[in-house]
Amino acid sequence: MTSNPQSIMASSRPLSTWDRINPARYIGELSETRFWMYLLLLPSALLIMGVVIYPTLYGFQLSFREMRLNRPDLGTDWVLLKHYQRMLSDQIFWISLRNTAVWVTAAVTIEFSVGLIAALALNRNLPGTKVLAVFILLPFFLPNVVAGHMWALMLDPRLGVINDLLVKVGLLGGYKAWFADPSTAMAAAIIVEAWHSFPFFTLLLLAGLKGIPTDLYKAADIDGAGSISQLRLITLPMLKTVIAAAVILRVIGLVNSPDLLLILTSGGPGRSTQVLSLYAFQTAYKDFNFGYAGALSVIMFILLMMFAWVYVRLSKVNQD
Amino acid sequence: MAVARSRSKLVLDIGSYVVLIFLAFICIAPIVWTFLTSIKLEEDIVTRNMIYIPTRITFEHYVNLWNQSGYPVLVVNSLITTSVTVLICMLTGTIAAYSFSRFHFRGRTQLMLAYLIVRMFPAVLMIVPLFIVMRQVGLLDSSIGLAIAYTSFLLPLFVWMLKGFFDAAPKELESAARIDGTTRLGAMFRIVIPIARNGLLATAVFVGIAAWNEYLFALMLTTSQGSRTWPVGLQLMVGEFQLPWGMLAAGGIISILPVIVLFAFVQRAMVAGITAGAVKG
Amino acid sequence: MATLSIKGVRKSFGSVEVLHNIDLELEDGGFLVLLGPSGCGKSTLLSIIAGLEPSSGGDVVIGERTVNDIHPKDRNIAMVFQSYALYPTMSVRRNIGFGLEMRRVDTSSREDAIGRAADLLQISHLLDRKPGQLSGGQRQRVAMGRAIVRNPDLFLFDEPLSNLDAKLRVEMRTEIKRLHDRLGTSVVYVTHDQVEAMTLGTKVAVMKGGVIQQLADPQTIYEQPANMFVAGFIGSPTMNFLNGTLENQDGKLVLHHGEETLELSGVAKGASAYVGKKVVAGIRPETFSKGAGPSALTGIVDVVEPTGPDTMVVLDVGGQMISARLGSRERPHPGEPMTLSVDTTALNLFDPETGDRI
Amino acid sequence: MVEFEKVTRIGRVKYWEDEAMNKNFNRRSVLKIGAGLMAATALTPSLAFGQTANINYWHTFTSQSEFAGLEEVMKLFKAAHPDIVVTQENIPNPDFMAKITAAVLADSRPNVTMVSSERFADLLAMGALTDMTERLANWDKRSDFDDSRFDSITKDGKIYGLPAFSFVDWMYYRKDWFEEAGIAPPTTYAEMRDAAIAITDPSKGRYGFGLRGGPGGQNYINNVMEAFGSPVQQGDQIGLDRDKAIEGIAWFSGLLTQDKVVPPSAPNDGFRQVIEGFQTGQTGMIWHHTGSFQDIASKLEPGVEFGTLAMPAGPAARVARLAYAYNSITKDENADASWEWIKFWGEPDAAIAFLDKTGYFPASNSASADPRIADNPLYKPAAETLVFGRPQPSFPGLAGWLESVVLPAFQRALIGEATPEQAVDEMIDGLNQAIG
Repeated sequence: MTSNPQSIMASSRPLSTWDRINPARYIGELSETRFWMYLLLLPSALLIMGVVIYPTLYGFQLSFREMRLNRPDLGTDWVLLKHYQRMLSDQIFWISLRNTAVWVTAAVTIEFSVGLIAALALNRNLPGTKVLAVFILLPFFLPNVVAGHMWALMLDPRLGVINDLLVKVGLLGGYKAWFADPSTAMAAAIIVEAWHSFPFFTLLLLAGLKGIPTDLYKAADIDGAGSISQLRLITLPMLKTVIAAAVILRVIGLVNSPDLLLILTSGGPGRSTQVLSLYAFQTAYKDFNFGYAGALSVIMFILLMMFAWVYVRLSKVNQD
Repeated sequence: MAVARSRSKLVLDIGSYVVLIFLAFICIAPIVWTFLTSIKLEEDIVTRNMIYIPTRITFEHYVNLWNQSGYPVLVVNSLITTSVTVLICMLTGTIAAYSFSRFHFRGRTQLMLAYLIVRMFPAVLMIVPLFIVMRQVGLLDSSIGLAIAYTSFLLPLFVWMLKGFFDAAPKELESAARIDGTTRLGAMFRIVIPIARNGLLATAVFVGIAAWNEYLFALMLTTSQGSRTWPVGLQLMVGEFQLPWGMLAAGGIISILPVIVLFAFVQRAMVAGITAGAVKG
Repeated sequence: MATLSIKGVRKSFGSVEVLHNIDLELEDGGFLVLLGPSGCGKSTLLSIIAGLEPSSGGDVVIGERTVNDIHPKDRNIAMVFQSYALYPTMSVRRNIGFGLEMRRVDTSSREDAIGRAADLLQISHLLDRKPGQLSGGQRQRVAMGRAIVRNPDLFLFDEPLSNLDAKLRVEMRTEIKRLHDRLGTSVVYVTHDQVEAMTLGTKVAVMKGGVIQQLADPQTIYEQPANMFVAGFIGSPTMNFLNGTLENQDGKLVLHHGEETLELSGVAKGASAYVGKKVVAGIRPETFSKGAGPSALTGIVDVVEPTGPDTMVVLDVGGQMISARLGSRERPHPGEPMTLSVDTTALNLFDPETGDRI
Repeated sequence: MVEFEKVTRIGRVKYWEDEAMNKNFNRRSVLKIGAGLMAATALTPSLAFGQTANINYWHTFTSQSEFAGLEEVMKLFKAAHPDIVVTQENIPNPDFMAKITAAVLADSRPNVTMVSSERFADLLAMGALTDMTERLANWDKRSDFDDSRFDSITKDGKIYGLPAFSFVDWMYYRKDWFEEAGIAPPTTYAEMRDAAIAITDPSKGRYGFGLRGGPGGQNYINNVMEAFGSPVQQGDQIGLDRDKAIEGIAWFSGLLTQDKVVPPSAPNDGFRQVIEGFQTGQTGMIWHHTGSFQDIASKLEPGVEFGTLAMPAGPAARVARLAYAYNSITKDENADASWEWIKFWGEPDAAIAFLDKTGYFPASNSASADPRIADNPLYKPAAETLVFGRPQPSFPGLAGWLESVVLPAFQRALIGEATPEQAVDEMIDGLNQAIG
């Protein structure tokens, strides 16, 4: 044994007392068991149960109840589908639904297109574009509140610089009240939203683009595929998963958060920028009708689920 | 052929510059304008003649804002909330992302999808039950409670992003480590997490910025200045009535400063994280 | 230094069984090669030996210990991976010493061990680099250093050479062989390269579809393949399979293939049971020689490939392509007829139904 | 002395509880606590900080002048009550109900809350308010307030708040423009419309009237309907007179759609835009209350460039609101300290100081009779309004209906998306939902 060259190799030391009581050792032992993967998921799953699943279930049951904070006389009884029935004949609900569709479709389309263009341009790694990348990604990292007010200032009908510029350039005859005209209120809000969130797409798509092997493009070059075909045949298919995840996340965000519209228009003028999330917010916290707000939320939830399901099906990204 | 290709490449290069410069301008123009507004006198803002470059410069808006808003307290609150959010995500999300990345167990895909879509129930209504939960556990109107509420939508994002970074680290490394004498736990902490550290950093900062900027939960779940965050403080100050535009602009500039600092920091980490595939060597 | 025995190991993922009842024995100091095409389960088997994957049944015994429930870290094994799996954040020194570090070996003996391993592998000058700064061959050496420094009972190699270019591969193959000779530690080595299997192994297990097709020393595997799969998998160019009917002609066994007749002598005893039936004759290309004889095939020359030491000839024999390795001086021309005689003592017969050797 | 000791100890315990619960440590409050401590130590060293009580005050002030007024009142209060530390928090109107709802649900309310009369019913219904009848009855300055001041904060004989100051509706007009055009200040809606038409000059960017069609405009819309003979509430009766409401909406929205005497931005103009429009010389008349007087006076010269008028009369009624901002106790803890703070707003010193900074009228008789008010001609229209002004309607659901039904419906009429008939029908439907 001693004659073997390996015998002079080091040998291990026995366990000390500290090793025996060291908690990391026990967790380490646990990590070798076959339910380790579930143990790893446990903390986050518990947290999500507490802060997501429970509130969601609570919201569901609320939608079948009478719950009006300023009308304690009505009690909090079960009312079955009353709120849902009311929704059918609620004009505001239908307007909000339509506006939500417009708001989400337009915003996602613009954000995705601009985001993709920016990502493609940045992915060319041209000298000097690193600085531009910082500028381009910046809006996404600003608070909604700040972004909203910045644009409110610039779009102000009296003091807004955009009006002044457009008038000076000659595109506009006089100052325009963007948020007072239903034909421009939604468009203006969408532009602000797109400005704020397109970098989200840029960021994710850029990450996705970096993962595409350059060999594919070389091969396509040799095959004589032009830039457009390369985009269509290589880039977009390779980005499919990233695009799908980004679109779903963004749609959820756009449908569910009323922040920006709350700051810019409060749904006005009239109902022209009223969306479902804003309507639910107002129903809950201005009319104190939590039952009806619950029903609106459930509908939004179902619509989103349906969207995600159809979308995942259509884009065939569900295979892991 | 070669000439044609290099010509089209040139066209694309020029096009890229044009697009990027244009977009960069669009992106920072509002910020620059806000800054210019913040250093104008109020009467140069509320005027019928647009003043582009301020001739008279003042910093009184910043001073007033500082005195009136309780900015330091709000920022400290925001910092605490953000840090706790990031901490919770790191503690629970890192191991979850690791599990999703490393193990193929039954129901994994469904569970991952579930993590992604849990956010589909509108935040607007989750606030009330969250309120009740938070009150029951005594975390209402506290930075920790708010941070926990944030995890409801940031944790899934964190897990998904980080899983991508973990995926980029080869699985064989853990096998090697386990044979070298670590447990799976040790392999995770000694080998995989250090490899994915850029990704971890990028993800953490991403989540941190989102927490820093959040508005709706912060508005509804905090009731006192003890835990109110900066965006809410700013919005409440603006309110319906007139916070002078100059102060509002100053508030905007002040509130994006920390974000820009963090962002400059994360910019590099993110690029490094994005190219994490390079660690495969 | 230990023996390895695997008894009835099974593995399934869900309803898919990837390993069926595997039995293996490896003597102390032996070199076992698991050989097979990708997807045959050889890597899974290696993972089970390492403890990285739990088996669905059966026992793995290393030395005297049944290690089924023992963690990889406690099995006292070392492993070299196809991708080398070097820790990218650590220096070469720390990479090599990591296993010792985990076992709480004190610094000075660790340094000694690292130094010796590095000397042995001639990588002492690389110790302070990061893996990212090394070439493929250097990484390979570091990976081996990491394995040997630990003085394990068993080395596991998972296709360690497949990421290297051809020249380096041959060099490292020799290196591994030298190391094994020197250290004398038992080795389990996974590869799909039959040359590696033949040159390195004291024992080769050819696997397919989660089943060991044959477990034997390389010579036996080559000369007496257990079935057509093994026969076809081993050897390059691959063995010729000639379909025919076995007949008893004047007390001698002959094989009819179309108009050709091969006289068989020295063929397996069991062959007589197949008289009158269809069989497949497996003929290695190098058992051909030019010229007529009692067992000869005539065909039209299709392709001629001079390789230097040999000339490979593809012959069209009644529609079936037969490749033959002939001396370097043979230069037939495509299109001309040619007759080759066969050394029937090296010929194997297979049952066309089961593929097993007769 | 024994009694005092006990109070002290309770005060101390409460102080620490508050601290732990609310963590009210903004820099200002820390400074204040510090200052309070020092003062207390200087005066009565043996009783160091045991006396300090913390109270939290929620209000809806946000304009600069209002802030200045609040600061002034707080300064005076601190001098008078060094033992009570007031932490003010501004909750802007659009978020107010959401925040207070959340606070009530979560049981983390402020000690004192400013309650405007249209919110009283909702807040009472959700149990946010404390009965203050007894405290008021025992207050020596109670006689300073007319009984009618409490109408909007009384339910079933119980009083839930004390008026801090008044919202007296009136209007501002560009005196210089009117003189230039040679027209008299309007006293009726018809005259107002004519005047608006006369001074509107799009080439100069001048419009006659700054209509508030954005946030906060709902109350004026309701006032116009009432002025045309369709009050939303008459005693226990709640409802709209459809035809008269339509007339009102047609007239009011017509200012933009027909007469074009209103800036086109009106459907989105809130307080800020309306005031800025007037300050920058875009509009010639605006409706508001006295509270914005100082803000406007900071840009235009009072009595020269702009003047004040009582609200004009509609065809059926002259509607100008006399409303009060009440302060109410919303938490049992430190109720005594809260009551001190609430009482303080009713004292002439605080009321006049606040008026000075803002223009808001005091609610107490003695303060209104102060020569600083009575002798100022610009305040005369406000004094007139005190005679004919009427209180806000008040019933649960009113605020929500006004904000989320009346305002958008009216906006739809303004932008031509709905006829006045359709807008009023929407309002009626919404009202039925709200009270149903």
